[in-house]
Order: sequence, then structure tokens, then C-alpha cells
Amino acid sequence: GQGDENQQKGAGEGDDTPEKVSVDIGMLKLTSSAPLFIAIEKGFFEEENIQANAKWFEAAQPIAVATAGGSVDVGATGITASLYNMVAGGQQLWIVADKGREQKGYSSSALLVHNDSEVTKPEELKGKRIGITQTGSTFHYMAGRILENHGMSLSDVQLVPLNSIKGLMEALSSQQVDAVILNEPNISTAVSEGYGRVITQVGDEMDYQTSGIFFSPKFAENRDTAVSFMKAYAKASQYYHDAVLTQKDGQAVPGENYEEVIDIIAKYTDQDPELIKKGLPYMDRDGNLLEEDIQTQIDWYAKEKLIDKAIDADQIVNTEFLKEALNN
Amino acid sequence: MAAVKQVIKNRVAFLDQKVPPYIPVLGITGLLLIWELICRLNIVPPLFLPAPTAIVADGWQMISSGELFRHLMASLTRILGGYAIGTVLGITVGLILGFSKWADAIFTPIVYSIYPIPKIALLPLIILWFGIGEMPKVAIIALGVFFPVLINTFSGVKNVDPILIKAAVTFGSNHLNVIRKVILPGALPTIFAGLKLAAGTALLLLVSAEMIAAQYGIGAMVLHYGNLMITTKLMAGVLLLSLLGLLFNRGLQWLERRLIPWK
Amino acid sequence: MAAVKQVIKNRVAFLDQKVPPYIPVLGITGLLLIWELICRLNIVPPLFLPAPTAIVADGWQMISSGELFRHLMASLTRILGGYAIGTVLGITVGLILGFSKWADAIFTPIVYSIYPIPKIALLPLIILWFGIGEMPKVAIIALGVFFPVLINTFSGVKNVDPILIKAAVTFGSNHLNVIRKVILPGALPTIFAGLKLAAGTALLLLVSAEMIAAQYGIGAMVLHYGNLMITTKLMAGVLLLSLLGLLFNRGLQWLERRLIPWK
Amino acid sequence: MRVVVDNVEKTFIDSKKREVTALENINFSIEEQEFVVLVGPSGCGKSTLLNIVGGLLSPSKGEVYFEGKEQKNPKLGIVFQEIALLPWRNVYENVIYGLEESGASKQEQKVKGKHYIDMVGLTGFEKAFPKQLSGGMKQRAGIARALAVEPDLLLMDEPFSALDAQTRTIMQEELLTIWDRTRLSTLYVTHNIQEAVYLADRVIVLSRHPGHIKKIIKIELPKMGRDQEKYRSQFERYSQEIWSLIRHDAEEALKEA
Amino acid sequence: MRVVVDNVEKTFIDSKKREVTALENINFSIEEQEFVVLVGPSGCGKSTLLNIVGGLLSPSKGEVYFEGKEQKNPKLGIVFQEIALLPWRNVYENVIYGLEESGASKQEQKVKGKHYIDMVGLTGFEKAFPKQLSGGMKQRAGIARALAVEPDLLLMDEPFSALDAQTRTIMQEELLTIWDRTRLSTLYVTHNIQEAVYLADRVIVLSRHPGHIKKIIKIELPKMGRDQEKYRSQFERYSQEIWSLIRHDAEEALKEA
Ligand SMILES: Nc1ncnc2c1ncn2[C@@H]1O[C@H](COP(=O)(O)OP(=O)(O)OP(=O)(O)O)[C@@H](O)[C@H]1O
Ligand SMILES: Nc1ncnc2c1ncn2[C@@H]1O[C@H](COP(=O)(O)OP(=O)(O)OP(=O)(O)O)[C@@H](O)[C@H]1O
Ligand SMILES: [Mg+2]
Ligand SMILES: [Mg+2]
Repeated sequence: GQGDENQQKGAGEGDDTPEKVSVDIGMLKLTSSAPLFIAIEKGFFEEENIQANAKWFEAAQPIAVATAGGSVDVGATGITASLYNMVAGGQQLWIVADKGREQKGYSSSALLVHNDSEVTKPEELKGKRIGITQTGSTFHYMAGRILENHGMSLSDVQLVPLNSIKGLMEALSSQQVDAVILNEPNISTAVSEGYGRVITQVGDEMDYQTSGIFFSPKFAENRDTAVSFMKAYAKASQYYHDAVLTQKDGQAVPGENYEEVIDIIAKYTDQDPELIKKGLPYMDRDGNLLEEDIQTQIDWYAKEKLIDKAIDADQIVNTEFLKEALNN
Repeated sequence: MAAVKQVIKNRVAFLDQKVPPYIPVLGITGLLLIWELICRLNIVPPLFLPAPTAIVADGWQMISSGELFRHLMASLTRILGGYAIGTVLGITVGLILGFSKWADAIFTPIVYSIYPIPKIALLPLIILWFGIGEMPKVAIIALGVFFPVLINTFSGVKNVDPILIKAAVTFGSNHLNVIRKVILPGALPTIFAGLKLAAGTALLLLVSAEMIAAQYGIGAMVLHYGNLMITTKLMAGVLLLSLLGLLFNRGLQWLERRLIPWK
Repeated sequence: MAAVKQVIKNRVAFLDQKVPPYIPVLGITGLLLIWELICRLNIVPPLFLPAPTAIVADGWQMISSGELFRHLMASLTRILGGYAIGTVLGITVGLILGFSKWADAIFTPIVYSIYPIPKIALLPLIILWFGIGEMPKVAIIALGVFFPVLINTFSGVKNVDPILIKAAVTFGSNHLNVIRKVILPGALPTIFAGLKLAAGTALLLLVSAEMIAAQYGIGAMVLHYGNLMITTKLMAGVLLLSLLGLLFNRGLQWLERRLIPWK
Repeated sequence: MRVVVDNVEKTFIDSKKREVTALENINFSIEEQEFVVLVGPSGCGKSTLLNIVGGLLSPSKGEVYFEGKEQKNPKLGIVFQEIALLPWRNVYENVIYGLEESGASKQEQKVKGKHYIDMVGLTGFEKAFPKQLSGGMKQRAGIARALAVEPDLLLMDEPFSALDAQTRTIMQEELLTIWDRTRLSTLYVTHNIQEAVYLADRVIVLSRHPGHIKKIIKIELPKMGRDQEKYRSQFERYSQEIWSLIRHDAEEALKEA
Repeated sequence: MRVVVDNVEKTFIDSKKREVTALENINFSIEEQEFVVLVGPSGCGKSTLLNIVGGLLSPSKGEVYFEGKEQKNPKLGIVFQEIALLPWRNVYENVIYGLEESGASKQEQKVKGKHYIDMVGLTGFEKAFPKQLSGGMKQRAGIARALAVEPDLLLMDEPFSALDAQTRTIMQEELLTIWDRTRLSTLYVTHNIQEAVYLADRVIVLSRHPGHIKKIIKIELPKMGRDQEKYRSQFERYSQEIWSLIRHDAEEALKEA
């Protein structure tokens, strides 16, 4: 519904600036879409003569499907095994920019155990039950990689797919699983409500490109607009980075536009600003992807037989647009 | 020698043994009382088996807070939508297969090879097709309803007593009238049997689909409280579902009596 | 005036319209061909609708790798276990309710008030009771099987033609023999109808339960490949389920023919 | 109009895919106002023949035709053993079914419906559904339905054989009374030899394997009142003759499932 | 042994919870080797009375008893209209059912089974399931089953009324032949007056609302060969008498659902 409204508004305004290009962006109402919110809200897209239409989705997977199928031009969501499978299955799309990653020193996702658990480090999880959302999800990947970092593998534990983050939190609080992967702000909630305890931060274990900006193949062909879009996105990323991700001596400090960015996110996600402050994901200041991590992911998923046909990262990553945008 | 007299006794008296009419009521109340007692005496911890009063109390609280209503509405929309779509399609296709021997020959084998798939297994595929919103849940219910209704409609049409068709034709009915005045009413009771069968399947699929992929709905609610180990609210949800099932069934019975008064 | 001759024509010839016997085969092969063609011509992307050949190829690969077998075994154990338990209990309780008017009066209302609950809704509760392993899945299947089998057994016993019982009694049967020689065989066809009905429910519950809380099993596998968007393997799983359903049904039919040769 | 059954033969394919001849070489006619009864043992093809005459089955050979002066389409009325009332129509709606289908006006339906319902003695039961009637009353409704179309040929396939003996006796008398008032050409099938002699102008005796006409017997008794004392011996002689024609076949038929 | 029906009355509670008297003031006896036939219109209580005599229903008042010199428990054989063969037993197993239940040896079962199967003319069909038999053959098996227990009283409730007229005629003759060999005391219910006169030593005519005995008629004809020409007029006179006793009631019965 909301998407349609935006489109109509765009068409109406199109009369006085006829050269404006309309771009549909498929995204979730999540904090990690902050640069897009900022770019829309602060008119960065308009500066590039882009009429951005937000298309809201309820889950990550359909965004990827919609982007590949061209029903939206740009998608913004997590990078999962299903994405790679989709590309392998002939549904092409391009990952063009960062939209959130795990980075040392920044809290985003973590491995938690329940409060009565005797487990204190990942090594002690052997034979235990670890809750994830779905197979092939980023949570699945993180759990697997953490275990491998500690000399184990997924076969040493029992993975329990619980279908939703809500389900993860519930299962942890009722101690039906021994450990879960969670993201912020849910980690804070679990900790503050006293049923969860963090064992390790994912960012401390690895650098991990969790989500990205995708271009549909059709949109990518329209090179000028694509580059313009990237310009606006890079500008918004910088704005976001400077506002909320600046650190001094390893401690996060609010940047210049801190409150403004928080308010923008709150407006788009309908969330409590205090909660948002706890869960601001790390993003590259210029929106650069961790290019080599994509291949790492593909290899890992392939090893775990979660990808049907192994693909090459080149088939899915395209950083040219961003590079060109940053070079101008 | 005196004649011996041997009276004939009823040897099947055990067949019409009578039970006082209040016994069934006693059965249910007795069960509830024992259940309550077990809980009150803490023989079973309330986490595993909450007392009926506790369930009712929590249920009432969920009604007052509007929580139950929100879930109920989500579920009702899905099940009614899916049931309506499945029924309409099922009856339509069933009639077509029933009337046309060609359609029957071509499509019935296809129908029967899809029929044994437990429909919930198609949910992931349907999510791929329709995305994650309401559509796949409605679609899965519609699919689950479609098949039993189709098959009953089909066999209802096929099993209309041919002597009735012969009579109608002899008395001058053309094909259209045979269908309208003989086959359709003749198939109605069997179609209704299909509708009743489908109601149970629809409810089961609703709950499954909501557990696998939904935020709202009674199925999601039950799973939610199961994950949280809040057994009273879980049971309140189960109670609601059983009421829903009962209501659904009664509604169909009522409709059946109105539409098939001659039975 | 010459006599007018009006030949009587068969007016119900349309009833025994014949369709060539190869048409049904043609129907299914035609469907498969069209499906394959749609995929080959890329009218629908393979992600949404994989070609039949691709499904078979992937399915074969899953068989060779032993993956399918592992899931199948997990599912088979559950469904056979649950089905066996539910059937034995259902028939036993059904017979008791059928034979004792008192048990009937007390327990039948209880049975009928639990019956409309979609059994999958009890999964969270049963997980609470039995933990997260195999037990709750087996239990939910057993529960889903229990009720239709119980109700059919009960009505099978109740609907044994009383004239048969009267005949047996007249020819000297005592109560035990009436049960053994008349009521049990007389109820058998209805019990079998219940067993067939329950088979479908069991499969549906199996898949649902495996989707909601299991690592292995065909249901879990289908959901797994749905999440991964590997549609070919998803469809291979669905295919396997439909085969399983078919096999189950055939098995029961075979058993029925052996046990009820007089029908 | 007279009805001519001209050299009719009928073969079926049985469950073992073999061709079975049910009827062979059947030739007879039903004259105007004539009451013809078919008797024969079980499975001799009585129903098959009646269905062919009624246009409910195609003969394998030969044909059945109406012969008359008018060009109008002949109308048929039919009464089955299974009665075949539409369960979802009440008595009145069932009786006027044929009128409705032939496009008669509502007014005509009402008048004729009432007339024939009265004739079969169902006055007061117009609104009853078939399931609310006894077997005899259902069969009366079935007869009224067949009469209401005022057919050129009335076909009856063992209409009374599902009724108990007493009801059947009463119904036979009533049928004869009604027939006397309407004088419809009638083809009537029965197992019951007494019934055949009581009702028929001519009795056609069929024989089995394959069904063929064994003998056609003209009943030389006044149409009404054949159950009177004075005709008893003649009546019995006809019965005996028919029974002796059938007996052997009937005993054979009994041995088949 | 003779059977005495002593002042039997039976009331039912109907669907509207009202008490309905089905039988009232029933007194008669069945002498040794006597064949008693109950006739009466539909719903007069024939089956009810037979069931009471058979110990399948309790009388509301009065009693039924055997009177004899021996103390042994009287045995009953019963044949229903619905036949009531056990569908899961083949002909032989059905016929020996009563013997099996009375604890007869396998040898005895075999001998008697064969004897009575031969008697009713079912030789060769021992292994057939009921569904594989024609109506007439099923009824023969039912009769064999009842005879096999060598009962003190044979009860038959319209055994032939579901058969077609010709089969019925044949079966009546056979029953009489068998009866002549066994001479069992028999209580036989029928609607068919000819059948009653053909078979009975005494005919008990029942009347309706409530069922009571209207008349008991002794048939003064030799037991065998009543269908001969020379007895025809006497035969018909009995039939007429019974019919005139029943006719009014039967017409009334026809009007009830
Ligand atoms: N549709 C059919 N297919 C194969 N054989 C048939 C079919 N209809 C009838 N027959 C055979 O044709 C023969 C005559 O059957 P029909 O029903 O006409 O006999 P009938 O004289 O009416 O017997 P009954 O007195 O038992 O009603 C029988 O042998 C029967 O098995
Ligand atoms: N179980 C019952 N409950 C109530 N009324 C009954 C019951 N059985 C019989 N009746 C009534 O008792 C009366 C006699 O019934 P019964 O079956 O004995 O008649 P019948 O002479 O055998 O009739 P028919 O010739 O139709 O077999 C009928 O009015 C019937 O409705
Ligand atoms: Mg016939
Ligand atoms: Mg009776």
C-alpha cells in the first residue's frame, strides 16, 4: 500500500522536474536500512534526480526474489544462502554495496546462552542445542563459523531452526535451547531481562558482510542512474557513519547528527529510539563491500552443502558502480 | 408325568441396556473436577498441566486485553478466505470432471496423483511463489480444501442414481435440466460430506501454516506461548481452536439442514 | 393416409459416452511434457518451477548421496510409530466405548469435545511434556490417528446390523462369541475406513511437526530447501511425500483385501 | 398409434469382456389401448427390452417404432420398480415433472397435477417428500407422474414387486381401475404370473439364454373383474400354462448369483 | 413340546415419547409338529410377536413358554426376511454356526452341515460367500442354518418376501418338502395369503391398532399338494376369507408412512 502511495506522489511531482528517474527500492523496516532512510529523508536521491519509492517487505527472501525478477530496481537485505542459490538458479542480481556487517569492536550479533547455563565459552557447546532462525540464514552461517573458530563444526552441535527471532528469544528464555545467535537490539533485551548471557560477539570472531544493496540486472544496465544512485547512497552512508559509528578510544561517541539520524530511523522503523541506539550496525563509511568475504561465504555454504551449485563471487558482486560514484 | 414349563426369556436384553441421561453431563464435569483437583493438589506442576480455572482466567484476560481477538481475526480471515476459494474451485472443477467424460479421463489421474501430497509440504514452494504475506497461508488452506471438495463433488455427480436420470430424460428433460434438476441436487449430500471433511483439514492447515510462518493468528499464538512455556495461555489458544472447529462444523450442519431438507 | 413411422432413439446415450482408454495416460504425459517445455523455454524461471527432468535428476542425486534415505528413515520411524500407537489405542478405546453403554455415555462426549482440536496445535504442549526429541512428533501423529480410528471403530461396532446379532444369539452364541464372531468382523470395514482416513492425517501431521521442530525428516528437508530456495530438491521431497502417501494407501488397501475378502 | 418392436437384438459385453446376447429375434407390437405384459424368469431380458422400447438403451439390431397417423412426437410415461421419485421434490412437484419439462403452463400443471394425484388417491399428501411416504404411496406417486404426461405409451417395470403382498393386491386393482379410465397403451413387466393374467390383454412369455419370445398368449377374459369366481378356472389355466413355460428356466435362474 | 403364547401384550415408546400398544391380548399355542402362520396387514405386530416368541424381545405383559415332558433347554431356529447370513462366513460356515455354538464336534458339524446343505440344494456352493449367491440361494442357506440345529421351534419372518414371484413359488414348494421330512413345529410370518393357505396347519389372522388376533383359521386340507386342481375352490375360499378379514386394515396401512 505504502509503495503505491509513494509512486503516485512521485508521478505528481514529476511534472515540474520531468527528467527525474523513478527507482523502486525494496527493503525492510530495519535499522540496517538506515542509509536508505537518510538518503530519502534528506533528499540525497533528489539531488541526483532520482525519485526513490520505498517498497516495504515483511521478509528478506522476497526482496531478493523481487530484485532479481525486476519488480523492484534496488533491494536492500541480508545475504543468505538462498540468495546464492537464486543466482545459481539463473535469477541474476548484483550485490553493489555494503549495508551492514560484523566488525570487531562493534556490537551487532552475538552468541548467547541462557542465564543458568554453565557454558562460558564456545568450546563448551559441544553436543548442545543452538537455536537459529532458518537453515541457510546469516545466523546459520555465524553459528557455523564461530564453532569452526573454536575447533568444532556444526556436526558437533544440534541446530534447532526456530523460524523467527521472536522464537529464538522465547526458546532461550524458556531454556529449550542452550544457546542462540541473536542480533541487536534483541541481545540487549535478552541481557537486560536477565535470561541471556553473551558468550562471544560475532564481530570479534570474524569480519562478515551480513547484508547488502542489490541492483536488478535491468537497473544495472541503466548505468548513469545506477551510478547516481550509488552517489546518493555513499553520501548517506557517510552521513550515517559520521553520526553514529564514530569511536574514541574504542568507545562509541555520538557524532554531530546523532539525534537526527536516530529520529529518521525511528520514523521509518516505528521503533523506540532508545532501542535503536542499542542496535546500530556497522557499515563502511563509503559503502564498500567486503568483497573477498563474499567468496568466503560462498565457499563455506558450498562446504556445508547449503548451496546447490558453487558460484563465483564475480557472478554476483559488482562494485564498479560504487567505485565510479566515489571517483567523481 | 407333569408337563415342564420353560419360559422364553429375552436373550438380547443386553442390547438395549439403558444408561441414565445425566451420565454424559456427569462424565465431562467429573473430568473437569478431577483435572482441577489434580492441579490444586499440585500432583502435576501447573507448567505441565494448568488448572481449568487458570486457563479460563487467563483466557478471559486475553479476551479483555484484545490479544485473543487480534489473533482470532487474523486466523478467521485466512481460514474463511482459503475455505471459500478452495470450495468454489473444488465444486466447479468437480462438476466439470463429473459432467465431461473427457475432462474426467484427462484430469482425474492428475488430481489423484497430487491428492496424496500432504498440502503443508507445499507451503515453502507457495511462499516462494507468493511471498511471505497472507497469500501463501490462504493458498495452502485453499489447496487443502480444494481436493476433498473436488473429489466429493466428482463422486457425488458420478453416484447420482442413474435411474433418476433415466426417469428425468423419459419425462422430457434436456441435458441442461438433467444437470440442474437431477444431478446437482442429487450430488449435494455428497458435496456436503466433502465440505465437512475439508473443514477439519482447513483448520489443521491453518494452524500449521501459522506456526511455520506467521506472526499473528491462533497457531502462531499457541506456538509463541509454547516457546515461552506459558501453558495456561497455550491451552486457552487450544480451547479457542476447538471452539472454532466446533462452530465451523455446526455452521455447516445448519447449512446442510437448510439446503437438504429432503434427507 | 399413410402410416407415419417414428423410430425410438436412445435418449440417454450421452450417459455411456466412451473415451479411448489411452486418454488418461495421455493426460499425465501431456501435463509433464507441457511442464517440461515451459521450463525449457524459460517461460517461468526454474527457481519458481523447476523442470520435471531437473527434479528427477536432483532426486536421483539425493538418493545416491544417501541424503534422501536418512530423511526418509527419520520420517518413516515417526509415522509408523505414531500410526501404530494411535491405531492400537484407537481401536481398543473404540471397542470399549462400543461395547459398554456406560463407557460410551461417560467418555463419548469427552472424545467429541477433544476431536475438533487441530492436533498440531497440541505440539507445543506435547513438547513441554516430552521434550524436543522424537517423542512429541510420534505422540502428535498418534494423537491425530487415535481420534478418527476411535470414532470409526466405535461407529463400526454400533452399526453392526442388529439382525446379525439377533441371529447369532438365537443360534446360541454367548456374549463373548457375539463380540468375537459377529461384532468384530462386522465392524472391520468401518475400522478400515478409519485407518485410511487416519493415514492422510498422519502424513500431514508428520510433515507439519517436522517443519516446526525437527532437523531430519522429509518435512524438515522440504522446509530446509524452501529456505535455501533450492526448488528442485524441494520438489523432489514433495514427490517423495506423495509417493509415501500413495504407498501408505496401497498398503492399507492390500491389507483390507486380505482381511475382508468377503466384501 | 401402435408400437412395433421389429426384430430387436441386444448384446452386452460382460465383466469378462465376452459378448453376451441378452435378447434375440424379438418381434411384437403393442396396439392402441392394448395392455401387454412381459413375463419371464430372472435375467431373461425383460428390463432390457422395456428399456429399449423406452429409449433408454439402444438395440444392437432391429428397431422400435411408433406407427400412427399423426406426425407429433410420441410421449412416454415410465414407472420403475425402484420408483425413482426425485427425493428433493414433494409429491406434487414430482407428479408435474413431465408437464414442467414439456413446457405446460403453471395453470395446466396445477389442474392436471391435482387430477392425477386425486386419481391415485394421494389427495392431502401433495406437500410430502418421498421419504415421508410408505412404499405403496410412493408407487402411487410414481404412477401419477407417468399418467400426468398423458403418454402415448406407458411403460412399467415390475412396479409392485417391492411392495408387500397385500399392498400389491390393492395396487393391482387400483391400476386396473385407472387403466380402464385412461386406456393407455401399456407395456408391463412382471415376475408374477397371477399379476400378468390379471392385467394383460396379451402376455408375452420370454425365455432365457438368450432372451427370446417363447409364446404370446392372448388372455380371452373380460378386462375387468377377472378375479371373479366364474373365471377362476380359466384364470388358473392361463396361469398354469405360463408357469409351465417358465418353470424350468426359473429353477435354472435361481442357481445363478 | 408345545409352545404357548399366554396373554402377551407389547407396548413401545414411539419417537414422540408416547406409549403405543403394538400387541394386545395374544393367546395361542403351537402344537408339536404344527405349522402356524401369522398373517396380517403391515404394522400389525407380526414381527414383534415372532421376536417375542424367539426371545429377541421381552413382552410387556404375559409370557411365552415351552411345555413338554423333558427338562432340556428348548432350541430355536430362525430365518429372517433379511436372511442375516454372516457375510464373512461361507455357506458351510454359516450353516454350521449353531452347531459350533452348541459345542458339537467337528465331525458332527461336518455330517450335519453336509446333510442340510444337500437338503436345501446347495451342494457345491459350500465355499461361496453370501455375496456370491442369488437371493434365493441365500435364503436356502438361511434355512439350512436354522434346520441344522434341529430346533424345537422353527421361526420364519417373511423368509421369501424379498424374492421374485417365481423364485418364491419354487421356494415354497421346497420348504414344504423339507418340512414334510423334518416336521418341525413352525411359526411362520407372511403377508402373502396364498402362501399362508399353502403352508399352514392353522392361520392366525392379526388385526391392527393394537395388534390382536382377529381369527384363527384351521386349514382343513391335506398338507401336501394343496395346489392341485381338486382343492382349488377350497383353497380360494380360505384365501377369500382371510383377505376379507384383512383388506380394510391393509388399505389403511397403505396410507401410513
Ligand atoms: N449393462 C449390462 N451389461 C452387461 N450385461 C447386462 C447389462 N444389463 C443386463 N445385462 C444382462 O442381460 C441379461 C438380461 O438382464 P435384464 O436385467 O434385462 O433381465 P430381467 O429379465 O429384467 O431380470 P430381472 O427379472 O432379474 O429383473 C442378464 O443376463 C444380465 O446379466
Ligand atoms: N422398536 C420399536 N419402537 C417403537 N415402535 C415399534 C418398534 N418396533 C415396532 N414398533 C411398532 O409396532 C408396530 C408393529 O410392528 P411390527 O414390525 O411388528 O409389524 P409387522 O406386522 O411385522 O409389519 P410388517 O408387515 O410391515 O413387517 C408398528 O406400529 C411399529 O411401528
Ligand atoms: Mg428387470
Ligand atoms: Mg415384519
